[in-house]
Amino acid sequence: MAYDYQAVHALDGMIGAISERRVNHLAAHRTTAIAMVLAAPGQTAEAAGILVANGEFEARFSGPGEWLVLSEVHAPETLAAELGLRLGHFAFVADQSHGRVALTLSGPDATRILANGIAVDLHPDAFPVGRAANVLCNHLSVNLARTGETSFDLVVMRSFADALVGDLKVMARSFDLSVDFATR
Amino acid sequence: MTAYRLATGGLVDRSHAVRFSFDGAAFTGHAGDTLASALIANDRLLVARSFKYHRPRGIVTAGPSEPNALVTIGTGERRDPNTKATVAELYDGLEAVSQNRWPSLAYDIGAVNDLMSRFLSAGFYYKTFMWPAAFWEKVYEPLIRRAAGLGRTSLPRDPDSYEKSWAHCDLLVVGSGPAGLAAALTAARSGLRVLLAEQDFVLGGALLAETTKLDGEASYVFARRAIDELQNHANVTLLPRTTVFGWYDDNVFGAVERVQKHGVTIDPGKPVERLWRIVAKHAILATGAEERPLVFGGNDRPGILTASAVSTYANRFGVVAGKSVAVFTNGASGYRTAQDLVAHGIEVAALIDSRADAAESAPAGVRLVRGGSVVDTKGRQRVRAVVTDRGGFEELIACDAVAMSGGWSPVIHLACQRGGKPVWSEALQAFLALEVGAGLVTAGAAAGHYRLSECFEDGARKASAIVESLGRPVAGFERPSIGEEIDPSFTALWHVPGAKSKAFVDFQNDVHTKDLGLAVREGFGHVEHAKRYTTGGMATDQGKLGNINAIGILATMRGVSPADVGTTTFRPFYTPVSFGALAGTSVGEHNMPTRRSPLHGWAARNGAVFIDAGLWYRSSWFPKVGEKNWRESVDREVRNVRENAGLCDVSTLGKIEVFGPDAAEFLNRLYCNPVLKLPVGKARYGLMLREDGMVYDDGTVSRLAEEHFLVTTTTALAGGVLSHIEFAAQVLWPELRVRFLSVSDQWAQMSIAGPKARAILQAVVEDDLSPAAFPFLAAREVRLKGNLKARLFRISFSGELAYELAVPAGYGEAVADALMRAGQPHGLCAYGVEALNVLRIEKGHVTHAELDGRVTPDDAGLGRMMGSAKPDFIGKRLSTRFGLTAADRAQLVGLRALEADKDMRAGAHLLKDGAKPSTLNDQGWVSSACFSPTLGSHIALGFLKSGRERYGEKILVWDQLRGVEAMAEVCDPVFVDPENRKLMA
Amino acid sequence: MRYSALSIFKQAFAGNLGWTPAWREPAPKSHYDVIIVGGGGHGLATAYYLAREFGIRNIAVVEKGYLGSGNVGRNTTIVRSNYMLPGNEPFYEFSLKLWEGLEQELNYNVMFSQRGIINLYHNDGQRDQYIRRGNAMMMEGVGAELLDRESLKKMLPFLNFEHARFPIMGGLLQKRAGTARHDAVAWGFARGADRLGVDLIQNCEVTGIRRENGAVTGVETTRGFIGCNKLALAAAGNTSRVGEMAGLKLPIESHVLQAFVTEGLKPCIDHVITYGAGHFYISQSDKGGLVFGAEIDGYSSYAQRGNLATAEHVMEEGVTMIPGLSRVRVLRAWGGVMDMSMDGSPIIDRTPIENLYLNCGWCYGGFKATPASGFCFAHLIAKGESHHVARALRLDRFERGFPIDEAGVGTQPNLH
Amino acid sequence: MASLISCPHCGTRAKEEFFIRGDATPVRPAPMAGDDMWNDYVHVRANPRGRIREYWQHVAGCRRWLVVERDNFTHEVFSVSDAAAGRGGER
Repeated sequence: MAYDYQAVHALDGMIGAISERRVNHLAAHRTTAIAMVLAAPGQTAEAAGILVANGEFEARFSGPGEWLVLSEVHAPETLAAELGLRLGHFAFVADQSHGRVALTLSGPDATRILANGIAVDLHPDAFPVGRAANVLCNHLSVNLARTGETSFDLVVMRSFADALVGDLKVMARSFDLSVDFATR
Repeated sequence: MTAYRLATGGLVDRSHAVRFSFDGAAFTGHAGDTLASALIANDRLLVARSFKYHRPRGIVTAGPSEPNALVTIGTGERRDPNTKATVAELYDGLEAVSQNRWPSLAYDIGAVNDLMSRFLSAGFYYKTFMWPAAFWEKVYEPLIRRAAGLGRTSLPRDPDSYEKSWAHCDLLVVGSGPAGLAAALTAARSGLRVLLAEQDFVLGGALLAETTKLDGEASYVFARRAIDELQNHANVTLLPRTTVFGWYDDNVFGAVERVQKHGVTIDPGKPVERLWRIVAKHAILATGAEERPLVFGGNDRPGILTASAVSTYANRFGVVAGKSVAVFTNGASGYRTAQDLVAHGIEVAALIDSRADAAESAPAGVRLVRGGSVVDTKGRQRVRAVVTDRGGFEELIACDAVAMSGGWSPVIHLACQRGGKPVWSEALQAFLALEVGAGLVTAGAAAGHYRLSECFEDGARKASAIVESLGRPVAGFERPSIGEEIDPSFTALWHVPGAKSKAFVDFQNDVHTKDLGLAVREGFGHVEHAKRYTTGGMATDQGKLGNINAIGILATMRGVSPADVGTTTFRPFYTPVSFGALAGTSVGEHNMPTRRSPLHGWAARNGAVFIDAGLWYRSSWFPKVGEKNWRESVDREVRNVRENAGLCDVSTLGKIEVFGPDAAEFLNRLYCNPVLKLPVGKARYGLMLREDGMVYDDGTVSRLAEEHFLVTTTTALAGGVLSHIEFAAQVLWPELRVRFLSVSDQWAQMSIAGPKARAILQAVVEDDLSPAAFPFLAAREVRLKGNLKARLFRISFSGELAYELAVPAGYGEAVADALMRAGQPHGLCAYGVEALNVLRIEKGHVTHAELDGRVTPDDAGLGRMMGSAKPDFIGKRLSTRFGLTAADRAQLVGLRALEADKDMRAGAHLLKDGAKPSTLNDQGWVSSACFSPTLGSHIALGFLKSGRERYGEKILVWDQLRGVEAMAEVCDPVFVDPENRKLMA
Repeated sequence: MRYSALSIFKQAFAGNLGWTPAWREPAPKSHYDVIIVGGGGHGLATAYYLAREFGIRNIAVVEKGYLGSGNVGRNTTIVRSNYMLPGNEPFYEFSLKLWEGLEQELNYNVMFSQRGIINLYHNDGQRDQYIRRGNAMMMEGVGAELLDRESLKKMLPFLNFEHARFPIMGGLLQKRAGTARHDAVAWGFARGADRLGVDLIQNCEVTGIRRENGAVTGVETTRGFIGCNKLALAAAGNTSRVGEMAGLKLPIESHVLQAFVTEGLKPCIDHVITYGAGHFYISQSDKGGLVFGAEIDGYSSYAQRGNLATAEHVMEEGVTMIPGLSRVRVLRAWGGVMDMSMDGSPIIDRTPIENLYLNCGWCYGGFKATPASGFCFAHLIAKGESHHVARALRLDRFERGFPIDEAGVGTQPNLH
Repeated sequence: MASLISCPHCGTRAKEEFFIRGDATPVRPAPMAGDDMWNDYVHVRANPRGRIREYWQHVAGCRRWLVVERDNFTHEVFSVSDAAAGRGGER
């Protein structure tokens, strides 16, 4: 018997194959590698120093001494190990590539759409590009990051991914939104 | 035809006819009308019946304080009962019907109550309807209920949808009249983020009905220019049709926007109403002032309106309620209305001023009666004359409408919703909202500045102060030059003496002056008692119109100042808000989110029936062709697990990774059983208590490395346990070096249980799974064939040889499929939580059905696990309390049914055979029950007083709720394999 | 004066001018046998039963505001006795029996309406808990019925049977439960107590508790010192504040619970219905408003007002349970301060301080208990021992390990 | 307070993001402390009206336990701090 396991994405069968991209777009990322980094007690500054953004990965604030690290360069199987090597005893690392789902919402109405479920002030003065935080979107906790004037990343627990996409569609219904897997 | 549309004037679009119906009759209005103005234009003054006496009622106001003109708008499932005609925007095809009348508005049987009114004084129902006692529910109450209520609904499903949104601003301005516009312009020009909310469908507030010229032009022209400017500021959001209904802590405001409430055709893709949660650094309440009605005999007949409403209808909508209007006033405002009427060519029958010393003079040609009052009115379904009294001389003055002006009250409702008390102003004879808390100020008429110039100046001044407080330079606002303006001063007249018929204070609830007198006489003179006893102020208008007069009347009767009477409490909602808007989108199927297991697809492919388990969908059983009911499927799954093997999705269990040098010490304090010396590569059952000594949750603890653990929780308490752990780490023992991460969603986890589990698993796993290499309670990383890393735990809930295999969630389905293929020769089946439940009951394992929050470890038969030698753990100390160690506590037992045809069900209670059922004789209860395919009989787990001493006793399983009684034998809760031979195989 | 159809008839022809005050407005005397702190439902009922059943007439009720200004006038008026635990069930059933004769007892129509309460269940585990509770009720001789989905559909066709996140499976019905006109309960007991000679003293706030040799001898108030032989606290959400004046620290945390009423509607909901997949409950008042509420706001509060987030959550549950509520408009929201106890059950007991008696911990369920609370508290004050249905409601049950925890959530008051 | 809490780590957030536990004043006694102390810790609350300290956890945000110091009558918030701060906790 041959064992060749194909990974299933949490949104497989739920979204995909849109005919036309609209002015606002929600893209689900298939292959983003994700890990959680927890600074060892007392080592927050050291860990943060190592996690300074570079071309390989991006660390997003999750809580004090806790970061969600995303990478399009490293594979899900290797990101945690790579981070573990770099961080050494400064932090604990856990692979979350399967535990979380990353989405990107972009378009001129992105902040209006998000304001239908998120209580945080998303005015660029209050939530500038580069800011990330865990926030509540309706009933779900998501890691929200502003990646541009009109684009945001949302990272959510895998089991809630379908529910979040459903929520975002409802939040966007007065606007023009398409949903698909990201192409890259 | 006495009420009619003027030939010219007003802001309605006369080129645009709008068709609507009222009580089935077709009418026409214009764009820009409210339903009320269109009804007046069509001479429909009688629009409603009052609550108690079913008296004919007409429109009284031109705004949201309307007590009378409540109608049902819409048809079928889109009917909106109790809608105020005075704020309902007219649209083509609008269908409205009147309420609380039978058989018709004109001929209402309920009006007999009016004839009986002497028996129906305030609070009469507290004094009667008591005999015979049984008649209350059967006779009196149904009669009262049918007579009460206003609009009708059969609670059909709402076809429309709603939405919520958050907004953030530096300044929220409520109201778009002169003060609101001045404030918004000042702030907008100074660069603040401004949100301007207006309940009307046209912005401009009082300027829309004002006849004074601003900068030499009509006042509405000024308003339009101001709004155009605001619209062009990128930092301004205008929200017309938006009522701010509540002021909450931290300057958060609730507002509701009517998005699609003004048309027949609804775009189903959009909400009909939107709830705004507005987070405002500052807010200015520019909500204007409310004109008071006068309380005189017969003041409720259709055709009697407030003077400002008469002016508004004439000036803004171009309609008048009569051809000959009597004006009754206690101040300057009545003169202004008389002037407006004269300007529109309407006859003013008389201008009656309660003040003998009034300085104002009437418009040319209008008869002025100084020091006079109205003591009665004539007419039935419309007023046709007023009876005036002047120095004891009565006079009948014919008229077909009355404009009444009783002075003004600032609209301060919102400002007093957070505990700030209204303050009585003797000068203004009104309550003001002075220091009500940071973040909100009133401006303009809402602050008691009634003159137009003051409104502009006050709005600008208060906005400027806010701009400065935010550290920004103030951009100027020049108020326009103002033509003739009036100072609407008045002399309070709480009720007109000598009323010849009922003088109403609260129109909708039919509270009149005599009711208040009775309340005072009976000891209900406190303003809250008077409200609750008479129901004054409890109608859908919440006393916006009538309360101030009630306070004045109570003050007069009690011989004190209105300041001493005080107001009743202002509370949300300023005007009523639909359930739908407040609920938004999280309703019905979307009330709570759903969670999908990573093995959901696998389970679905294998034919699973899913059930709710908290937010999760879990596979409950896997029916096969030919199986007639769930029991057949579950029995087969159970037998198959016991004989061969089964695969069950257990991914929903909470999984928390614990890191750090003090992880072991931490967990040792967290669980009641010892964890400190758990070897690396091993798992252990863990029992967690609350500090009060009761069991909180259970699960497993696995040591993956010296400073790295994985703990599992039950599905139900995954979130709660994580919070509990974080509390312990961050608050109780912050000195311990430990970190946590929920990894529940990273892993797909499956249980492979049954005598053939090892053989099946070995076909997929590279590592050696022989009993020696992978013994009971082994827990470590393994590699699957095909080079996939996984975690394997040899733990069992079913009592069989069993493993739990965890793989990265995305690979879950593929691995489960591979196991099913590998297991086919061994008879592997999928099994669900129902079979799992039967398996664990047979083995005597507890779940939250047993661990219900009132159970100690000893109650559950787990007392020996307690690490009493440990210096400390959560729950240790209070476990030793007398009540928790008492010998007669209910203890976990097994129950074996003695009669094959009688089942036992969870929730049954236990009685000694022959004992009389009573709370005192209650011996315990059944917590879980099932048919055991393994034993071929009904079995159960339950809690029985001193149960462990009572094995062998026969006991009655008493389920009178379902009408079932069954005898059972008390036994050890482990029904299957008590020696654990299968488990250790 | 006695109320009857005849008195109404007579007064009607006298212009309703002959009605006399429902109670006197006495000045406080210098000393009473018993002073009750709190002129709410429980305090007034205690005074009434002390005078009526236990022969003590020299009583004052001191109230800082107006009679009935606390939770008795700001609740959702539900009366029921559908409890599970033996420490509670007999007490609430005793209360229900008192309700059933209350109008005749008080000569005051409190509009007690036995329209039935239905608790909905949504999953097997919840059904099993309801069966356990229903059987506990039947053990005490209290009627209960288990309703399946089909019979519920016939009874309550407006419920959301088709599109609910957590489908309705059935319900537990107690037919004798219902509602009452809340203010009238306070007024009825007040009038009854007054007629038995009790002094009801309004606008009289207790500012201190005087003790000699440890024993309570009276209270300092905004209207001067008033002496007493026994002091009884029935101050609900303010219990801790008054108790603190005597040095008492209690197992109580004060929380705010919101309630709501809609605009008046013709009869459309005939029962009390509670949602099992949340906390929502609803009934229709005789005046036509739908009266409803759900859980407490969750934080310590002495403010009688709630927050919007909780209100929104209440509405979400309401529309999910009854979709037809969507277009119904909510008129008013209000808040009451709840004396949440550590196990969710009340306390009627003596205190470690001589002459000081305690009645508190009613959480959000005190209204239904009003008659029994008054009766049992009066029994304790007069006889010095607990009434047999209130024996479990002891203050020391926490330290002794006999909590009465219906919700099974332990010592966190905001979860009860 | 009842609407917004300013988390020291995440900024101003809506109440819905938090889980509230209750009085933050009682300190867990030493294991061998007297019965009274343990009973007080688990069961007894001062419950004053006015300024209080209360545990709130930012469950939908950073998941830190916070101490919110506030007035339980006016609902004014005076301060919000991390519960572990100043208690020897390292972050």
